[in-house]
Amino acid sequence: MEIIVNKKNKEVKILERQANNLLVIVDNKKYHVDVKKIDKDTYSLLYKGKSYDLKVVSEYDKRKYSVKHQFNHYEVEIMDSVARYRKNRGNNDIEEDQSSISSPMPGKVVKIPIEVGDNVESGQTLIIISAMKMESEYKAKKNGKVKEILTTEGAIIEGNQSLILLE
Amino acid sequence: MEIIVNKKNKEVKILERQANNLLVIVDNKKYHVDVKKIDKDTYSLLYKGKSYDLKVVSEYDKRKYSVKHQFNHYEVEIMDSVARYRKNRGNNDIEEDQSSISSPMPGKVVKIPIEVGDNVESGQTLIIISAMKMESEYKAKKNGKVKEILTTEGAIIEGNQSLILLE
Amino acid sequence: MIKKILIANRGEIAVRVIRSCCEMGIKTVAIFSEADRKSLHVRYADEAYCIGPPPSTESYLRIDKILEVAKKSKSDAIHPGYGFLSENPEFSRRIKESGLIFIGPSEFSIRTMGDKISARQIMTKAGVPVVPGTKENILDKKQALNTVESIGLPVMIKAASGGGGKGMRLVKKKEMVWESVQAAKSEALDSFGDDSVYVEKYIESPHHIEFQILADQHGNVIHLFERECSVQRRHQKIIEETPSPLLTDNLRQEMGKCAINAAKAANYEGAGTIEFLVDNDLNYYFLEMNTRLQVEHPVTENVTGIDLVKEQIRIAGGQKLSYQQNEVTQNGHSIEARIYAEDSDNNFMPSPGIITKMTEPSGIGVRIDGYIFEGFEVPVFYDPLMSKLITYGRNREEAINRMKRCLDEYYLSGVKTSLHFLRRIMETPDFVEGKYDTHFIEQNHDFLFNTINEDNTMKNTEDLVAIASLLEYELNLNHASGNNHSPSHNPWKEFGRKLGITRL
Amino acid sequence: MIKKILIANRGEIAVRVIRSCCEMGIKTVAIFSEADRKSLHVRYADEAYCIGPPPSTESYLRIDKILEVAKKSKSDAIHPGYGFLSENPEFSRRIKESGLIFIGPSEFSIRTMGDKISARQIMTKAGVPVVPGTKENILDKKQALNTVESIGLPVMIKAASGGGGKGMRLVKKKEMVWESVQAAKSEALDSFGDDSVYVEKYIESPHHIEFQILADQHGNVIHLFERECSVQRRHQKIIEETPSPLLTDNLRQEMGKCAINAAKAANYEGAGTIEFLVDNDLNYYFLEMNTRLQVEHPVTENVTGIDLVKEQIRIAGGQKLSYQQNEVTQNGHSIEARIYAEDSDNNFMPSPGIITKMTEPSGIGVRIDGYIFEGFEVPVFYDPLMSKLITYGRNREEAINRMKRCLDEYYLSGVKTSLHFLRRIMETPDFVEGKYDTHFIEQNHDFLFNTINEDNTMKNTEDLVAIASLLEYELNLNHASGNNHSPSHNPWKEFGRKLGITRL
Repeated sequence: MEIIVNKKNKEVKILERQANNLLVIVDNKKYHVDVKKIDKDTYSLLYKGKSYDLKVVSEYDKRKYSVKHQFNHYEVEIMDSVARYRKNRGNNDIEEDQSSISSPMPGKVVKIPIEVGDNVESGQTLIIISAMKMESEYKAKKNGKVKEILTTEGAIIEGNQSLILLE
Repeated sequence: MEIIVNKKNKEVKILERQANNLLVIVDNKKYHVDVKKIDKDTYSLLYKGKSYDLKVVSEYDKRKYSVKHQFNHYEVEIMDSVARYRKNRGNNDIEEDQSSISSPMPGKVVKIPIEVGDNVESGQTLIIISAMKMESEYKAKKNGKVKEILTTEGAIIEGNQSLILLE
Repeated sequence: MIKKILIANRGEIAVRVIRSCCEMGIKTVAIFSEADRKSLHVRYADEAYCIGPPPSTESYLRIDKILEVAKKSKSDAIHPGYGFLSENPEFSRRIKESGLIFIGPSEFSIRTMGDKISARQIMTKAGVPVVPGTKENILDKKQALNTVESIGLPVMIKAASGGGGKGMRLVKKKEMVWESVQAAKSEALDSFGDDSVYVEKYIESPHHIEFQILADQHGNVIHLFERECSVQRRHQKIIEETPSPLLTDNLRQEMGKCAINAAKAANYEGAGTIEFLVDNDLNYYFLEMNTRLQVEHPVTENVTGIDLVKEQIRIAGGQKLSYQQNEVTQNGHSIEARIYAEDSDNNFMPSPGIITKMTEPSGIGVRIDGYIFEGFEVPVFYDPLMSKLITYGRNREEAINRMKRCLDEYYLSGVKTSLHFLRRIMETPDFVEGKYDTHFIEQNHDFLFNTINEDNTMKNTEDLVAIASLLEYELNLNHASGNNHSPSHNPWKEFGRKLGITRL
Repeated sequence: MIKKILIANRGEIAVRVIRSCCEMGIKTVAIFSEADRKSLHVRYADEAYCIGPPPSTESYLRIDKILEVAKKSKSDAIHPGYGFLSENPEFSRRIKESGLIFIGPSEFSIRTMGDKISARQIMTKAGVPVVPGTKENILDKKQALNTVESIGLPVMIKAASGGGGKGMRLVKKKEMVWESVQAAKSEALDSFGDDSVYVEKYIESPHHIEFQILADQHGNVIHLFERECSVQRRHQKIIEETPSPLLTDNLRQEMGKCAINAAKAANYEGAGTIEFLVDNDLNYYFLEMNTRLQVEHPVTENVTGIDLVKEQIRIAGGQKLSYQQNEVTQNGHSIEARIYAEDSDNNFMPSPGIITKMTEPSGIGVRIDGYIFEGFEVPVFYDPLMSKLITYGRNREEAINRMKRCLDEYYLSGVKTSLHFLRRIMETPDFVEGKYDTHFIEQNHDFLFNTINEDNTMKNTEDLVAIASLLEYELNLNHASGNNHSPSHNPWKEFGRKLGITRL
C-alpha cells in the first residue's frame, strides 16, 4: 500500500503477522515490530527495543490520519484505490472548496453582509462567525456571484458545514 | 415495572417523556425529573433542584444493576417478565449454585485436592485459587459426589467460570 | 457561618469553587445554561438550576435569575468566580440588598477600581506608582510638546475612547510628536467619532507582574507574593509562574507593600490582584486591580500552601485572616499552563467539539483544574479554556521539566488544543532562561511555530507511523465491511478488548 | 552521570520512577512480563523488553534476564522499585559485578538489615531501642520465668520458625507463663516441625511509625521525618500520613536521630526506612529497616517538597546530598490512601479485571500515583495495588476533608475497589481524632462495615435509583432489539452522543 507521511511517499507491505508480531517492509527496509492496540486512539509499537506510543486519529476520511508521537504530529494519507482515483481525477477538492464557504468550527452566525445574486470579489467578507468569544471573518476565495446562502444571521452552525455557495 | 432496590419493591411507571424531562410515578409518588445520560455509566438526575450523579452498572444480567450515589451503593433488580418467570420457577439459581463451584475472580488453580467420583461433605475444600498474591479456598456448599472437574492444577481461570460440578 | 453557596459561574472555576466548599462542608448550588446541562459543575454541585438559553447574556449574566435561584435554594452567599458578573458593581450591590453575602468586594471597591481614571487617582494618592502621563485631551502642539517633555520619551498617544489598537501611536522622537498626535486624532475620529487623545509613557519590554492580596473585614491586609504573567497571546495569558524570574527580593518586598497600600486605599475586602507593568530596569507601574479571583491563582496556592477560595469564603463570613504577613512564605516554584480548545497553529482559532479521548498527566508535583471529561462537548458559547495544568517544583528548573513531562502525558482528541504550543514554549531559550516580557511570543515566533524536528530517529518514526496508520485503516475496513460488531470475527482480534487472561 | 536507567519493576512504581527520570532528562528502559505488554510503564519508557511469562518467578524475579536487558540496552544503572528484587542482596551484588550501578544500598547493608537477628544486634550497638526480649530458645520453666521477669509482662511467646500467627501466645499473667510456653511449643512442633520458642515484649496499642532517611556515599545522612502507617488490613498498610498524630516534636527529633544512627550503623547508602513500633506511652522500638523506596513515600515528598526518586538517582551517581538536615522542613500534612482492586466487603478478596470506566479526582492538593487506564486489565499475577491517592493540606483536618472529597470524585468500574472502605475510614471518629493504632480496623469493625445510612433523603434517592436503572434497562433493550447501532433510531436519542449543538 502506498502511504504518504508528512508529504513523503512510502510503500508499506505487511509480510507476516503472528499475533502482535509483524514483519513489515517499508520501501526497502524491513521492520520486525511488536504492535498492540491499547485504546481507541493508541497503538503501542516496540521496534528494536524502542517503545513508541502513537496516537492514530482519523476525523472524517478513513484514509487520512493524524498521528501524534510525543509532541510531534504526522499527517498520513493511505493511497488506496479510492484515494488514487480521486487524485487522478485532479485536485477538484480544491475547486469545490473555492465555491463553497464553510467554517472549520461550530459557532454562531453574527453577520452575512451579502445577498443571493450579489457579485463578490475574491477577498470580500461573506460571513462572520462567532465562537468562544472570538469573531472570525470568512472571505470569498474567488470572484463570483452568490448562488445560495445556506444559513441565517443568528443561526448556530456546525463545523465544516457549507454556509454560502458561489457560482 | 416492578423494581427492587436494596430489597425494597417499587412500582415504577414513566408517565411522560419530553426530551430529558420525565414524569415518573414510583409507588404513589410523582417525580418530575430531568435526566441526562452523561457517559457509559453515568446518569445525571435533577429532582427538585437536587443534583444526583448516579453510576448505573450492569455486569452479566441486564436486569440487575449496581448503582452508586456518592459513597452509597444500591442493588437493583428489574422484575420484567423473564425475571418474574425465573422467580416463579423457584430459586433454582441457588440450587444450581450449590452444585457448581466457581470463583468470582480470575486466578490460577493452585490445588484440586479431590478427584471425580469422590464423595465430599459440605464445607470440604474442593479447589484453591491464587490471585494477586493471595490464596482462596473454595468449599463444597452441600454433601455430594464430584461429577466433573472442569479445570486442572496450574490452569488460569476466568471469573465466574464453572470449575467443579457436584452431583 | 455560611452554609450554602451559589456559584454564579461555569467551567473549571465553578468546579474549583465547589471542591473547596465540599472540603469545608458547605453545600453548593450550581446554575447552568441550556448548553451546560452535562457540565461537571452541574453534576458535582448539591443542587443545580437551569437559568436560561446558552448565550451568557440570557443566562450567566442575568442577575435577576441568579438572585431568584439563590432565594429558591436558600443560599447564604454567592461566589462569582471570574469573568461574567464577577466585576459587576451592580451584582455586588443587589446581592447585599437581597440580604445575601457577596463573596467579593463591595460595590464601591469594584466601581472605583473598575474605572481607570478613579483607580489611577486612588493609587497616586496611596503612593503607588502609575504609568506617567495625563488623561487630558491634547488640544495643541505646545501642550503636546510640554506634556511629552514632562513624561519623557518614548510615549504612546492613545485615543480616549479607544480600544483594539486604533487611534494609537508610539512616539520615540521629539520631532514626531505633533505629527503623531494629528494622525491619532484623525484615526480616533474615524473609528470612534471622538478625536480626544492623551499621552502616556511607553513602557519598553514590559513585564506583566501581579500581586495577590487578601483583605478581611477587620482592616487586615496581606499579600501572597507575585505572579509573572508576561507570556500572552492575543492579550490573553497562557503561562503564569511564581516567583517571577525578574524580581529581586527587595523589589518583591517593596511591590508587596505597594499592593497592600493599594488594597487599603480602595477599602478592599476579599481576594484581589494588583497588576503592575515592570520594565527591564525594574521600574514598576500600577496597571489595574482585578477585584476577584484570577484564573492563575493556583500557582500562588502551590507556593504558599493557602487555599484562596477557602480564604475568600472565610473573609466573606466575617472571619479574620488566618495568616499574618510573616506566616506567608513562598516555597518552591510553580507554573501554570492554560489548555485551550484552540488551533494554536492557525492564529489560535477556537476549536469547540466533543472530547473523544482524554488522558491527563498525574504523579508528583502536578495539579489539574479542569472541567472536561471524555464525551463532554466543549460549548461554542463560552471561553475556550478547558483546563489548567499546574506544576510545582523545588525550583524553577524542576517546575519547567515537570511541565514538559506532564504536557507529554496530556492527551486530548476531538478538539484541537494548545498542548504542543505550550510544550514548545517550555523549551524556548528565552523562557528557559527566564528572560522574557510581553513580547515573548512575537519575538520567538520562528522558534515557536517552526516545529519540524529532523533528528536521526525521525525516519524510523515516520515508517512506524505509516505502519500504525495502515493497521488502523485495515481495522476500520474490517469494521465497515460485514455487519459483525463482535471482535471475534475480526482478523485483528488480538487488538481487541478481549480478556488478556485467555491468551496466556 | 547516569544517562539511562533500567527499571526492574512494574505497576505504579515503575511509572513513578520513569516520571522522575524523564524530568531529569535520563532515558528509561522498561522490562515487562507477557501479562504486562499493555502496561503504562512499557508505553511511557523510552525502551521496553519482554523478559518472560506472567509469573514473577519467570520474569520480574529473573536476575539473569534483567542483567541481559541492561547490557543490551546499554543502561548505566538499575532502579529496583519496591517488592520483587528490591531487597535481594544478590541482585545488588550481581549488578555491581556487571559494572552497573544499583540504585539502592550495598549487598552488605541489605543482607545485614534483612536478617532480623543481625539487624537487632546492629541496632542495639548503635543505641537504638529494640523490642525487649531474647532470641534464645526457651528450654525449661525456670528460664521462662526469669526471661519474662527481666522483660516485664505482658509478653509474646513466638515460634522461632514461626509465621502467620501460629505458635504464638500472648501472656499477661505470671502464672500463665509456663502453660503458654508449652502450648506454643506444641503448636510450633505441629506446624513447623520445630518446637523452639522465644519471648518478646508485647507492645500494647502499637503504632507503626517509620522514618525516611537519605544517605549519600560521602557519609552524610539525613532523615525526612516520619510516616504513621498504623491503618492496616491483613498486615498490609492502606492509609499512611505525615506528621503522625501521635508524635510530639521532641520525640520526633529523638527518633529522627535514632534513624540516622541506625542508617550509619548499617553503612547505609540511598533512600531507606527505619520502622518503629511506638506504644501509647511513647516508648519506641526498632522493628525493621526497609532498604528501598516505600509505597508510601509520596506523603514525605508532599511535606518536604523533595523528590525522593531524584535523590536516589543523585546518590547512586555519587553526588552529595542536596540538603542538610536543617534545610529539610515538614510543611503541612499529607495522607495517602491505597486503591486496591479488591472487594473490601468480602474479606478484601482480590478483584482483578478490566477497568471499564475511570474518573480520577483532581484540583487543589491532590496527587495520584497509578498505572491504570480505561481498557487496562489489572492482571491476576501481581499485587492488587492500582493507584495511590495522596492529598495535601495546611493541616490534618484539611488533608482529611480533601481526601473525602477526592474519594467521592474517584470512580472505577470493572473491578471492585477499596474506595468506599477508605472513604469510611476518613469519617471514623478514632481516625478523625488521630487516636488509632494497628488495631484500628478490628476495633472499628462495626462502624467500618455497617454502612447502611438511613437518612431522610434516602427514600427519594432509592426512587431515583429505580428510575435511572429503568432507563438504562430500556436503553439496553433498545440496543439489543433491532440491529441498528445508530443513535438516531433510538427513542432515547437525546441521551446519545449526538452533537449538543444541533439541539440548541
